[in-house]
Amino acid sequence: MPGSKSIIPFGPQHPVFPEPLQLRLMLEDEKVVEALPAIGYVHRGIEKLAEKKEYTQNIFLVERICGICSFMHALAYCQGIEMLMNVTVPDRARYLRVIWSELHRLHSHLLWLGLLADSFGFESLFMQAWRSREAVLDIMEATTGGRIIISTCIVGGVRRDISEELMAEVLKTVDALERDLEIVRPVVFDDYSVKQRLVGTGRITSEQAYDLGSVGPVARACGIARDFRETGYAAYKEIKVTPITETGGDAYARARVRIREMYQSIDIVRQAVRDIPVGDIAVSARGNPEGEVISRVEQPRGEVIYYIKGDGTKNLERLRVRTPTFANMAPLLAMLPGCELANVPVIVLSIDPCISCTER
Amino acid sequence: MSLMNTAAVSLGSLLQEVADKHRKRYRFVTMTCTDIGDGYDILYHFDKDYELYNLRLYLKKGEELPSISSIFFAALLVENEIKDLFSIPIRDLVIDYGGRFLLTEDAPVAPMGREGCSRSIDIRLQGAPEEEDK
Amino acid sequence: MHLYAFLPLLLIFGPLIFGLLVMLAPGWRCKTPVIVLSALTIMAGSILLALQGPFTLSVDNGLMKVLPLIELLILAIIIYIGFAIKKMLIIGLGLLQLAISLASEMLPHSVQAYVPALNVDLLAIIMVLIISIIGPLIVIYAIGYMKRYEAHGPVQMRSTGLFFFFLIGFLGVMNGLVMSNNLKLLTIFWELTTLCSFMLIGHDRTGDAEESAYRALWINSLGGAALMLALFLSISASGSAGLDELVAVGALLPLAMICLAAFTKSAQLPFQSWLLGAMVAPTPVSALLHSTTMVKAGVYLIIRLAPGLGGTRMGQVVAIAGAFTFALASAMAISQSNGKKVLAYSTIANLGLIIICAAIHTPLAYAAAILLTCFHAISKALLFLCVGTIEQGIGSRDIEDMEGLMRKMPITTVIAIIGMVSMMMPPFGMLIGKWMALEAVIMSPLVLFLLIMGSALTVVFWSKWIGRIQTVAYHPVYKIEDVPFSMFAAKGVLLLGIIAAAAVVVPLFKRVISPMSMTMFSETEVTSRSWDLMNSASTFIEWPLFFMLALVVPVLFLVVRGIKKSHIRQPFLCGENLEGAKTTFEFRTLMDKGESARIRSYYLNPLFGEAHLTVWANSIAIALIFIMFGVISK
Amino acid sequence: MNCREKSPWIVHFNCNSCNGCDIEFLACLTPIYDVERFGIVHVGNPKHADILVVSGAVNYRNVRVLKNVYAQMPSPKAVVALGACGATGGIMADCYNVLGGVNQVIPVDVFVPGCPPRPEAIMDGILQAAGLLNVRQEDRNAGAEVRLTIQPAGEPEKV
Amino acid sequence: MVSLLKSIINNVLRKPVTRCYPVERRNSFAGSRGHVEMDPSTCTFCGICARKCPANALTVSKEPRSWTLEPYKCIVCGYCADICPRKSISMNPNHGLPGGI
Amino acid sequence: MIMVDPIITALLAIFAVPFIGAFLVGLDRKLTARMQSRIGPPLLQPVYDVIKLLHKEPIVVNRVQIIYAGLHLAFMVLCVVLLALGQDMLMVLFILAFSTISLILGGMSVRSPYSRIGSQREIMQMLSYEPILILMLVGVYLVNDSFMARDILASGKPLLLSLPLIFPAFLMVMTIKLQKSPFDFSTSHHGHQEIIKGITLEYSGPFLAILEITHWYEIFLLFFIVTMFWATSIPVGLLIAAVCFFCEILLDNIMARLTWPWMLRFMWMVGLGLAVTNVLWLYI
Ligand code: NFV
Ligand code: SF4
Ligand code: SF4
Ligand code: SF4
Repeated sequence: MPGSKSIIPFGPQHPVFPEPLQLRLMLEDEKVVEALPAIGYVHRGIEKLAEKKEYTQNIFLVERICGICSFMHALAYCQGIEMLMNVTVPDRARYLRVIWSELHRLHSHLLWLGLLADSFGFESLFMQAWRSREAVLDIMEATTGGRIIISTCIVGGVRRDISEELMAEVLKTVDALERDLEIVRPVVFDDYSVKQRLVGTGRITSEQAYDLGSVGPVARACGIARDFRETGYAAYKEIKVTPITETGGDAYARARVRIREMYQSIDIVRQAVRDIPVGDIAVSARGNPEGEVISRVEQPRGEVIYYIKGDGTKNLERLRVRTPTFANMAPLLAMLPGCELANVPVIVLSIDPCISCTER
Repeated sequence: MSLMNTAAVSLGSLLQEVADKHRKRYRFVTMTCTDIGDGYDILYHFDKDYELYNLRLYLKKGEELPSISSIFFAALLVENEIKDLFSIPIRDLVIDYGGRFLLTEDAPVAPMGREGCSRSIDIRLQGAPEEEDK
Repeated sequence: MHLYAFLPLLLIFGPLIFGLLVMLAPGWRCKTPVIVLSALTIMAGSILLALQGPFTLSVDNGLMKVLPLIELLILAIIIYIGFAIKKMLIIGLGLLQLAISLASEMLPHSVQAYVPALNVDLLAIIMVLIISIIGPLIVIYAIGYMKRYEAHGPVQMRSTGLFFFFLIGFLGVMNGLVMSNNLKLLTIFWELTTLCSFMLIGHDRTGDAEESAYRALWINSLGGAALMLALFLSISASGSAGLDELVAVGALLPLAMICLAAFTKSAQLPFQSWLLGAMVAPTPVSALLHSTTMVKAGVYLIIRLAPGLGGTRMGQVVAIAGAFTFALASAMAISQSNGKKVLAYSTIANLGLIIICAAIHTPLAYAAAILLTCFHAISKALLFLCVGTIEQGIGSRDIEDMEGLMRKMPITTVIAIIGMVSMMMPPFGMLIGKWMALEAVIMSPLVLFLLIMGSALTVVFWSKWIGRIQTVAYHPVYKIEDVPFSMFAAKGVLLLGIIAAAAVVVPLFKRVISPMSMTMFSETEVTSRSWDLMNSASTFIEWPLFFMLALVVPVLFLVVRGIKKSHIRQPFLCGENLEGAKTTFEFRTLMDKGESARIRSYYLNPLFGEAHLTVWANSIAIALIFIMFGVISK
Repeated sequence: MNCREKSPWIVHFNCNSCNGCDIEFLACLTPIYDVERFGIVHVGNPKHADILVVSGAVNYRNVRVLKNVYAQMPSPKAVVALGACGATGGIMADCYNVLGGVNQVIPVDVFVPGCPPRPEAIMDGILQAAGLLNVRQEDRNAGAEVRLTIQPAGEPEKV
Repeated sequence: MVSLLKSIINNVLRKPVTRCYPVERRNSFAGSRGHVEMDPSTCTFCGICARKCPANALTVSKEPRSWTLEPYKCIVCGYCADICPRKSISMNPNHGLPGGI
Repeated sequence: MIMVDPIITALLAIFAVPFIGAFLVGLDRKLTARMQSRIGPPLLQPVYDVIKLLHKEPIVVNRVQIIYAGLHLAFMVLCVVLLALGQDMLMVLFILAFSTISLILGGMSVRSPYSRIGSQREIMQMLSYEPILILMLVGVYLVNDSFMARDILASGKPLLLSLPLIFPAFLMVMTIKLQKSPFDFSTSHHGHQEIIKGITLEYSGPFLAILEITHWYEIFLLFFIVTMFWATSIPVGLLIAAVCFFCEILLDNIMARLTWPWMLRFMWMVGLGLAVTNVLWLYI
């Protein structure tokens, strides 16, 4: 019967989504019966543009696929090119890459925590999370010159070194951050109202999560122990990472995974700072990339996959990016039906979507 | 340098191979499509335990590609994307956005194709902002 | 003949004769003037009666002797109907009534002493006014309505002549009912209302209609049986068949029986199903049943019996039962999207409210009961007439389909909105009644609680409905709706009535209802608190509302006038309003296609779903009825 | 009316941004920067807003949304375009789906340079725009409702 | 709930962490990439920076000697500063100023 | 507020109350900011906001909206005036409800999905708090034997002592009315939530200002009622009101917003439960 269900557009201009994305929701009272995404609001065509720019310039381009996980985009890209050109990156650079990666992960997770809190109206948690995040951004600016798009990764290494004093600063920052996390962790883990909103919201089974190809915290919250850092790129060879998993499969489990990952990142930063060898930070790469390669890196939201095909000129023939949110989109579609309208933003934000990554 | 674990498939055996991967509990990662002049080089990436396995398909221009979204639901998004960006006809999509997934009507056609990239900034302002009453 | 005797006769038998005339008149050309004429006559008669003032009328004892015969005839008809539709239940109930009736005839004749047959007191006059002014308006409305209905209704329906016969006749029967003092007479009218409603509900003769008519018949026959039992008990106990005697004596068992009868007629829980089923009938029937006739018979009886109930335990149980109905019917209305059904539940709820007030029996409550009866009648009649018009206009009675009605039928919509507003907001009477009810029941916690819950629930479904139909399009182009004059006139007069009633509510309260309710109570009964409340009730109403109206309306009017066309923008659809769409609420979505955004009201089915609520509500209601009988023996 | 300057309410629309500008804008709301000091509230609803903050360049799909959001705002209103993308498209200017800066579609009052601009820069930009609201009101009173599209100013830094 | 309560009470009792930006400005970090500056005295107008700029924000011509930066196109990546053979380009740590009409 | 001259009292109520309300709102925003370790807006910010809104372009979706906004304000003012004049509290509550109903109808009069969802939720809010408010009055009546506000103000014993359970129930209602977490469902005053601005979404410029001013009156009304719980000594009453005010803001800051089905359950079970218990023992 027409008219028996409500139909509303959710987005693109919607304050709970920092990014434009439309969900066409079909509701019964306030229960979501069907949710279909309409995207394309952030599609730019970076993959094509990358074919027209030089491969060195592309670093700055891929960093701007997304401002939140920008460093790791550059990392994945550089690692791919390095594989194609057989460049071995100096050890110190590998460690520096790990430090910045983890700082990025920290800022990304804190940002996510704030947005999630905002989506269920917890303004002070949002403020607390973003306030802690500023510390990360400050140390990033101090070490690289940029707050979020740091532009330090280049083919063959990194552009800037971190001096001893700054290393101490980094340690101080993560210490402070750990103390701050002690404020938000119990809130997310135990607070009654937060648990009311998160537990059981957007639950998928581990089976579904596997089949639909989820990655990152979404997969790990379903008990799938996948973290590409395990395979040991950059300095993760030396710094061992064990995937953090939870079994709930709901928004609460995903939140727990991310919170625990922040502690893990802090540990990794500490280890990297402790173990970092002295030496060069970059080698110069000669020639042009040729051949095809797949480079994978664990982003804050999961694993990003770069397919790079070079033809021996300074322009690439093809650059293809599969971002984690792209992989998590299908699980999201499985989470939405049956939830309350009020939980739509919570579920969407629980996968920590990044549309600009997804659409490139 | 080329990709490891890559097997070529033909259009005919594609669905079978993909179904086989599904049976063996591979996860679908993504597809990569490259315009190589007279046809498309399409890679299906699968993953198991951090190892990638690729199926390589050569698709002549004008040929129709069967969708694997009924086997791997997650393929839906990337197939819609390829349909948009390369204008490759793909049949049996579970949810078909009909070439309006990432692109709109007035956006360039097949922008990722070899010729499809030349663009001039052409702002078709679809009417001035509707301040006025209509 | 003296006017005393003539007016009641006119009001009782006039409609029957008019009905017959209408039935016999061939074609609409002849029917229409007859209908209009008879409607006007009935109205005039009632007004004359009111001017006449209260009186009682005794009828010759010999004449009263025929009453048993008439009663037998009616029961025979009922039993015949039972055979005709092959329902054992009807036959059984008919036989039961027959048996009681015969038994009461068997009682020693001497004790059936002389009682005035008709008692036209203030209450009766008010009831007659309600019946004979609103009723004829509905009849007039029916002219236009039935003309269209003949064209679109089901093929097998009964003739329109017959329809009008029962419709107009019904008014006479109701007039008789409210005026009669002799229980015997009352019973006869009571049975007649049952028969009339049976015929009217079954008018369409579709499966649904027959089913509903049958249900109405058996439930009301049950009530009839209870009433007869009351008659029997009353005669055997006090030796009198007079209603006034019965009240004065205050024998509880007959009172309880009459309450039971009233519950069936007023469709209180658990007897609500017949009234819900009755919606299948053409709308004038629903309007009549819900506002002036039938259900009002039940509450009328309880108001009449109020002095007997007041202060007794049984009275409290009756009040609780009424309150329970009020709360539950309001809750069930929330889950309904069928407009007529919402109205039906709201009727049931409001009758419950009236019953509470009657059963509490304090001066304030009594006044509230009467006020509510009046205002409910006008508002409900108007609302039903509007829904009927809307249904004919858009072919649906679903509230969700009434979206954008403002454009299609602006006049009806505005009238309907005023009608709905009059059910809950100031300056209209229903609110004042409710306010008085709340203040009156303050000392009975359970009733109070149910009343509070019920009031909150009532707001939900009315505001949902008003919200739905009042939407105005972007730049609306209003259609002038094509509604027959008769329908329009009836609604117009009712609308004026509502506004007039709101305007005169204060004087009306001060001059008529307040003194009237005070006379019901002897000096000693009236505590100073009651006086206080009565006084505050009559003073509070005036000035704030006048203040409001005087201040706000002109300002608002000016502001609205100041809005230029260019200030009217499209609604917010997350930035994706479709340009060039026909409507303003189309948004662009998947594949750049347009789609209309729509929001249904919430029906909260899991919480207030009719099906599961009815089951346990009915069980509690049945239990309450048992308790009502149970407390008698205490 | 200087209350206008004291209470500029903001609606933010992300068109095509890489999130860099977005999150820097959001950071302005947070304790360290706290733009509410100036009465700035992120209302999220164009009908309540005075200033439209746009991050990112315009593409084919969001161009109509941008125009719509702008049209829904009651005047006087001002527009702030964030970052290189918002002004000219920045590094994305040559992408096939990018139409260019925000000023190609709606009149922009303030451009904030940077990629992404720092929160301080964004605050500067918003406060500048808030100051312009009075100018807009005067324009409106003078009947000049429709403004010409301005090119991203910022005299090219020539040597 | 309790842990947040504690920190909230703390917040009320302490001074707010807000930096009152336009009133009190914080010094930029050394080496921060604020905006591009060029020292014309050393530049040879070789055009390398313009060719390498990923955002095409630079135009350099030898004859007449001109070096133009479109500040609203520059993505402050600092690549030009890295690549300039004469090190004429430097990154000023203060952010570029918003502008309009 | 004891009978000076009804007209003067009424005028005072009409013109002075919004300023008190605005001050309270400003204080609320300032305090919230401090709790989040921010500096926050100036105390007079709400006034600036409203003055600004009044000077904006009056855009609407249809003209009917305006009428409802006006009624919303008018009923609320009437409420405050009646209260100031010490009138029947039951009537005050009824009129308060009409004020809300006007807002609901205003939200539903436009075919904008979010505004309508807001309206529907507002209805649910009413459904959950209206019984509690009336029960509160019943309690008041049982203590004072009068519904008149002036009698309550004049009574010799603080209400709070006889209504210790109704008071927290009323605070819950107040949390709903003040649109604070965990109850802020139909409008979001300062949050970014799924229905954007809900019921107020389609109001802008001067009409939004009307709603804002109404809110000022409402805040005053609510805290006035809180004060009435200790009417024997105004300073104590004010102190209680101040403590409640602080607690409301605190609560807003330490709780997430929940969902309205939760609210309905909670208010009917806990809120109503408290009120009923309290009223019952007053009966006995
Ligand atoms: N999705 C995504 Fe990213 C991440 N993490 C990545 O490639 O954020 Ni914008
Ligand atoms: S200007 Fe830079 S940071 Fe801002 S959106 Fe564009 S690319 Fe991202
Ligand atoms: S690269 Fe350096 S020297 Fe060459 S033009 Fe640029 S600034 Fe001048
Ligand atoms: S900083 Fe980057 S974008 Fe700016 S001029 Fe230099 S190279 Fe170009």
